[in-house]
Amino acid sequence: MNLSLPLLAAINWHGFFFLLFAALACSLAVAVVLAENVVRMAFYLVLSLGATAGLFFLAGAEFIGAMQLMIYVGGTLVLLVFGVMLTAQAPFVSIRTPVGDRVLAGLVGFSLLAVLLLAAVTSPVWRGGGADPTARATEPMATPLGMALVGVRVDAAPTGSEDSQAAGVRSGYLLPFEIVSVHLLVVLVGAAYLARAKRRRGLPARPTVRMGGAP
Amino acid sequence: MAEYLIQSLGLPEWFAWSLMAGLAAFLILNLMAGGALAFIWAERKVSARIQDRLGPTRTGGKFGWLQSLADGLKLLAKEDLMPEGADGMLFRIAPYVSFCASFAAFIAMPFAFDMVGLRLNVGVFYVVAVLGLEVFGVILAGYASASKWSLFGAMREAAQVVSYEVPLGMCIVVPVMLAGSMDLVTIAEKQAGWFTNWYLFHDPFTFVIFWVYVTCGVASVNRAPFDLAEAESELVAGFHTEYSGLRWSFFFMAEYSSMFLVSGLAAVLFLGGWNGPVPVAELVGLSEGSGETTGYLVRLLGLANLLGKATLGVLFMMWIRWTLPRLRIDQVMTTCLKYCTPIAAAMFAGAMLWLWALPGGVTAAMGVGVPGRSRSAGEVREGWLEGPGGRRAAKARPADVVRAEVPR
Amino acid sequence: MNPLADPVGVSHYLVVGAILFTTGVVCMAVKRNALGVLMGIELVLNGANVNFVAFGSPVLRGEQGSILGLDGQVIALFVILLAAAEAAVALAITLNFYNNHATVDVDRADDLKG
Amino acid sequence: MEGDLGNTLSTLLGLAWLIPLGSFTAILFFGPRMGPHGRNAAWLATAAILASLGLSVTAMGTWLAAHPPAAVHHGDEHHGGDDESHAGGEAGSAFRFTAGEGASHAAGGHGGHDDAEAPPSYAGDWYTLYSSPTLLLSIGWYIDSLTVLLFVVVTLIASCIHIYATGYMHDELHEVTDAEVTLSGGGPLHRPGRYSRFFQALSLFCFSMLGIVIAGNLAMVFVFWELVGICSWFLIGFYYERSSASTAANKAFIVNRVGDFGMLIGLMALWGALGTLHFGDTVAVGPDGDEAIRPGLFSLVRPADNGHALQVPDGMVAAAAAGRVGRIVAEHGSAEDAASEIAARIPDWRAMGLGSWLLVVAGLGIFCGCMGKSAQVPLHVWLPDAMEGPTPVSALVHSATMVAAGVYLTGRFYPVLTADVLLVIAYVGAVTLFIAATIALVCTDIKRVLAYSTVSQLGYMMLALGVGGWTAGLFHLVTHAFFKSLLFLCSGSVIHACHTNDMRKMGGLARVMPWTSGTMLVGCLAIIGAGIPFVIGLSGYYSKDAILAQSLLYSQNNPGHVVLWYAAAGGAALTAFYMFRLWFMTFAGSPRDAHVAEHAHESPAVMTGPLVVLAVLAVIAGWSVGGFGVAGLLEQARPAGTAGGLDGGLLSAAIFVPAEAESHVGSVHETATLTAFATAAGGVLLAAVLYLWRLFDPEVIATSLRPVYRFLEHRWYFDEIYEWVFVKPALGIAGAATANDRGIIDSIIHGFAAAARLLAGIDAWFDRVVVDGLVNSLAAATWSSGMRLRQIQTGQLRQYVMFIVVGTVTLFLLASLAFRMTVVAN
Repeated sequence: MNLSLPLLAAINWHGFFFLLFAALACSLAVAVVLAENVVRMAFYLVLSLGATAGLFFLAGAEFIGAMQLMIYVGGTLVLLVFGVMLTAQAPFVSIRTPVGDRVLAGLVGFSLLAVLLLAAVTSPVWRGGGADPTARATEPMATPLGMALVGVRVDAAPTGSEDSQAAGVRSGYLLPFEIVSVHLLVVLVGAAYLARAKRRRGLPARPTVRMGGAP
Repeated sequence: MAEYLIQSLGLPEWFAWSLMAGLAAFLILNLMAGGALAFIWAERKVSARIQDRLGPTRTGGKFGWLQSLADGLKLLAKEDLMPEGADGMLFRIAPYVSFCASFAAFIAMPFAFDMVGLRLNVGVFYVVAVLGLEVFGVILAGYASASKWSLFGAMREAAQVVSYEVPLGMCIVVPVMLAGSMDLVTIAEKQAGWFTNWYLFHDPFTFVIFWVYVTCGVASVNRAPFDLAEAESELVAGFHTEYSGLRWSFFFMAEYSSMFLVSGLAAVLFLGGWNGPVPVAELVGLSEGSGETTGYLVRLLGLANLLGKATLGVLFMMWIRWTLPRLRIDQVMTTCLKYCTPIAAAMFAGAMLWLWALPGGVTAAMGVGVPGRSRSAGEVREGWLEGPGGRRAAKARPADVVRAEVPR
Repeated sequence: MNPLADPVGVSHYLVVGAILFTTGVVCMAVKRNALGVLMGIELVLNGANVNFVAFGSPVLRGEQGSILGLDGQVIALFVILLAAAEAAVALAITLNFYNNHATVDVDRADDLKG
Repeated sequence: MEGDLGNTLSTLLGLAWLIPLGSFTAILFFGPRMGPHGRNAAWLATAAILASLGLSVTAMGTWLAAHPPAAVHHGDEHHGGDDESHAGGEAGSAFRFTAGEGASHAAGGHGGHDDAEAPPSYAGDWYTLYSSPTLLLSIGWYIDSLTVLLFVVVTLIASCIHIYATGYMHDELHEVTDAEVTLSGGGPLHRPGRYSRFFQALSLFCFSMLGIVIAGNLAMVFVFWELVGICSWFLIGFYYERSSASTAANKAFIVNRVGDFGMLIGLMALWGALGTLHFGDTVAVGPDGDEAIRPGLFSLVRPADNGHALQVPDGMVAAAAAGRVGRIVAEHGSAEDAASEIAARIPDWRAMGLGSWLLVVAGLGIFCGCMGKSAQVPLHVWLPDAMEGPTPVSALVHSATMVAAGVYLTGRFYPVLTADVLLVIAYVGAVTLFIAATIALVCTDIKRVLAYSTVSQLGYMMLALGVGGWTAGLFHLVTHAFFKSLLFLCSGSVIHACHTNDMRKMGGLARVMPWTSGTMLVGCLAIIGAGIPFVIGLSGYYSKDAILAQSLLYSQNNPGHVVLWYAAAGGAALTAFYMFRLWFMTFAGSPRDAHVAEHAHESPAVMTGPLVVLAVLAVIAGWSVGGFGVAGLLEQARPAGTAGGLDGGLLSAAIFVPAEAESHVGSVHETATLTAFATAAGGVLLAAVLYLWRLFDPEVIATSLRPVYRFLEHRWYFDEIYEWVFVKPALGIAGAATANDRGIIDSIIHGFAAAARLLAGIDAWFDRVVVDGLVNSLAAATWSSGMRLRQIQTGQLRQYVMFIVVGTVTLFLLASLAFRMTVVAN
């Protein structure tokens, strides 16, 4: 039997899911801006990030997507928890922003958006390009990524081919990887130090810093 | 299987794919729901036995095996209450968040060779990440229901899960390292053959780290003795104090399905996945690659293996729950940070050294020739790719052709 | 044209990244709650990540393959890590701010006012 | 046997020289803590000087063993010393035996008929401070028999006086009450004793004196010259609380500076012209080991190849002929090839008399220093006042040794002195001895009498040197050292007993203090040169006769200068008179002051012992047994070429200095001896008439000769003349200078200061108003702009975000615009 629906036939599932996730991400981001309640903001943010992770999966970067889910969700979870803890008092749950600021920010934001969109659309090199949805699953991206992180570039052209120089140019990411890991450690220690419970030894509740006003 | 449809029934490609997707989703959903029912009943009986009781006996005739179904009906009929002062939207949406999280985790979960919703080459990582998302719903619930007990429960859950993700990740990295891939299918294939090929028995470190994984898994799905989130003795019912009816049942389904998921993950990572302790199919000379129907038979056998192992894991969790007392929150944290994490790290290093010293594992070290060892993952992949279907053809299709059929 | 049938290219992702980035900026500019500002920062970083991934994606092929190749994904990875680190430090700072000022309103944090 | 006699002697005498320095240092640091009140300091100093004495005597023995002396007046036995001393001469301590290189008889007339051989002498350097062709400064030695002899004399007398002083100064052991000082409160002064300080100064003095004696060059001599000067300043001002003592000390010091100024001139003349200050020749060992003989002053002035005859050295000639030398060098272009012609021309220039005045200036300058030190008129005024010091000091420093240093230096420097200089010396000596003797006639202070007698005896010595009696002068120096120190010690004993210096309060002390009176009688006899003519006599007999004989000979040879002989003879009579006046007034007759008489007592043995020793020496010092005697030793040391006379000075040819040997023979000697005996006897007789038998009352004579008496009493008004000639004008000039400073210069400077202040004020105003105004306005502008810019920095996080975004957008637009334009342009 041959049931042929032209509309469905024209559907490019990849494009469809892209539009779905993109719409989710953008709309939820806008929701983050519009929301008053901090917890809701965080909720929208997490959903938006999840949708972005979906975009990553669509773009074939599964590892990045999973990383996005794990870290961003974890980090934002902590954000949320602290937000709830800090703003448990009624007045802080929602802090109103003056309307003038909103309008101004909106104008500025739209100008920025216009600039960015201009840059994004006008480049012919970036437009179009055939996305092959079925080619994705058979191209493991995690392995070359991991190999690159330990310093080997398997995705580079094999030696002996015409662009072996390019292979030589493309080196691994071992050093940045190490740097980032050390940086993470330092940041954790520093955060623990900053956030540790200080016993107040008579220091003023509002340390005031004077600039230039001193006669 | 989609290829099968396309080839044999001549369905249009897009329809075949949509059909397969819908079918997979349907199966997973029913697995979760049915699994939840079955496990609730099982938990009742197990706890009753452990406490020297009978448990449900009447409903549905013998063994009260319809008890959970009756509960389900009752829950459906119950009224959904929402405390005033609660954040309505979040309150409503929280259970579905949890449920969706564990559901999404099932997408990358292989049940048998090539019997996987979506084969990701970062499957393990994906599953763990999505499991972490489940906690999110719990926290939303705890906050939204505007109740001290709920908020306390949510906070405990947040702290507990976020901190237990660390050792859990370490435990998972070990099989990934041994298999050299994050693809769950590949990991399971690497353990094909006799049970001595299971990573559980690969070397003493993996054996130790398996139990660390069990501990962390139990904690990450906050089952007893780590169920601080719903501590009925201190917090009335923890994060779902204010919930009732269908939303409450969604929480329950999410919890049981994530238990099942963690157990299945343990099975795939350490217990050989769908490869039984004894390679029956190979002994009779069959493999997934061979033939159409026989191949599917072999896969069903693998499915049975995996489900059995996962169920055993869930029962083990129940056993623990009804055996051990609940920990205090500080004890929970101590267990995670002072014991699980260092042990996991040490085992990780040990496994790494072991792999460097004798890559073959214990059996290779003993030089015991085991049938099935010869069958490497490469062949597996080859056989799978050789299998009928347009995948390799699609892959071989040059890119310009693809663009050619793209309307400009 | 049919938006569904339009083959997805890099520029699509760029548009999404731009929107995320802009929303993040606006969020930073609008929110008075320090946590809101942090969320805006996360959004901004995320928008940048979208661009990197798009440029590095092997699927969204332009005429000459992906533009960044693996670099895009690695950079995105590092951005995510740094975002996590930044979140930790920023939260610690917020906590100190809360301890000192008994509020999370960034408009009250004008000690450096000239 | 003792091939390196020079080394032996230099080692012995150097040790003898340095030991007192050690004791001085020890006492300087630990003196007050040496035993109770520093009593042991005295024993330390005494032990030190006794050790020096022992070493000196050893050196003397060594010398005599090496050079057995000849009989006084034929000095041809020197060859005994030649050969042994030739062996010496290793590097480092370079000494040279300058005797008997071919006794070439004197060319050029003078230089006489006698042998012109150099005496045995040893010169060398211990340590060279600075060495260059134009100057050689070093710590060295010049040893001949004179040095050895003076070492023995100085250490011997010093030992006696140390021992004596331990008894004399015992008052200083405890709290001293100085009655001569009245405080402003009226009462006498009470001060702690200065026993150790006294001996500390004595040790330093011994070191310095021996340093003068052993010094190998004039620079070293000058250094120790000043050292003895400062020692005498310490010792004269020992009772510095007494204004008289302090003024006397300052006076001595300042008057000596006058002499030293001349001495400096002489030193400069020698150094500038000759480039060396060494007495003897030294062997300079070059870096390449060759020994270049560096001729000293003596061999420069009296070169051996000239038969040691006096001649103006080449250096002085060249210096005087600087103009001609410059012309010659200009002709030849360079100094090297001009040297030969210059050397060839030098004899002509010398014949023209160039440079002789330089030599005269050098000699006069050095003698000027000797005048100061030896208290020759007109620089004698300090010595009588110097008696303010303790009596042992007067005995040691101001009679025996230091004041004799002038005479010693003149003798040591004798070869360089020309006849003209000698004439000046002779006249100075004559005038000095006469004036001092006349003043001594009327003094009533026992120590002043002795002081003026010292001055007059020094005048004798200078006279002797001046008239060519080298041996006679130094001989008298030695003998005078003995008996004059004896006399001083005796007077000290008397003062110790009577607690007064005034002879008019004394009298009849012979009974109570027999030892003192006896030894003092011996001293008086010695100083007047008593003796049985042609048979034997006390020490003074020989030395004074020699002087008289030489002066007689000189006046015979130079009839124009006969006054010198009269002065010498008259001086002898005066000496006899005042010495016995002193003795009679002190010891003979009956006590004039009962109070003094009853307290009088004989001094302890520690004081009388040295008296006896010195008395014995005063008796025998002049004797000469088989040539072994002071005179013989001195004859050994006679400088080369001075044995013969000196004919004609460099400036005036009319002077003939006769050879000393001639004065010892025949009529001259007998005449001198008899004259001396007669004059001395007359003097003693007159003294006895006036003061022993009292036939006439001296007061009557004094009143009858009132003006003369007054004149003598005021010491020829020297002090007054100086007061009016030097001090008052100096004060006037100083006052004028002060007024000049205060009135003119200060006003000018103040004017400058005021002007500067005015300018500074203007500058300050400019700074304050203009510069600071600019700077401040700049700062104010910066401040205000900063204050305006502050408004932008609101501290509002969200506004900052706005700024960033707007900036980004603007930048992007600008960049794209520029890009477009460039693209369009291309």
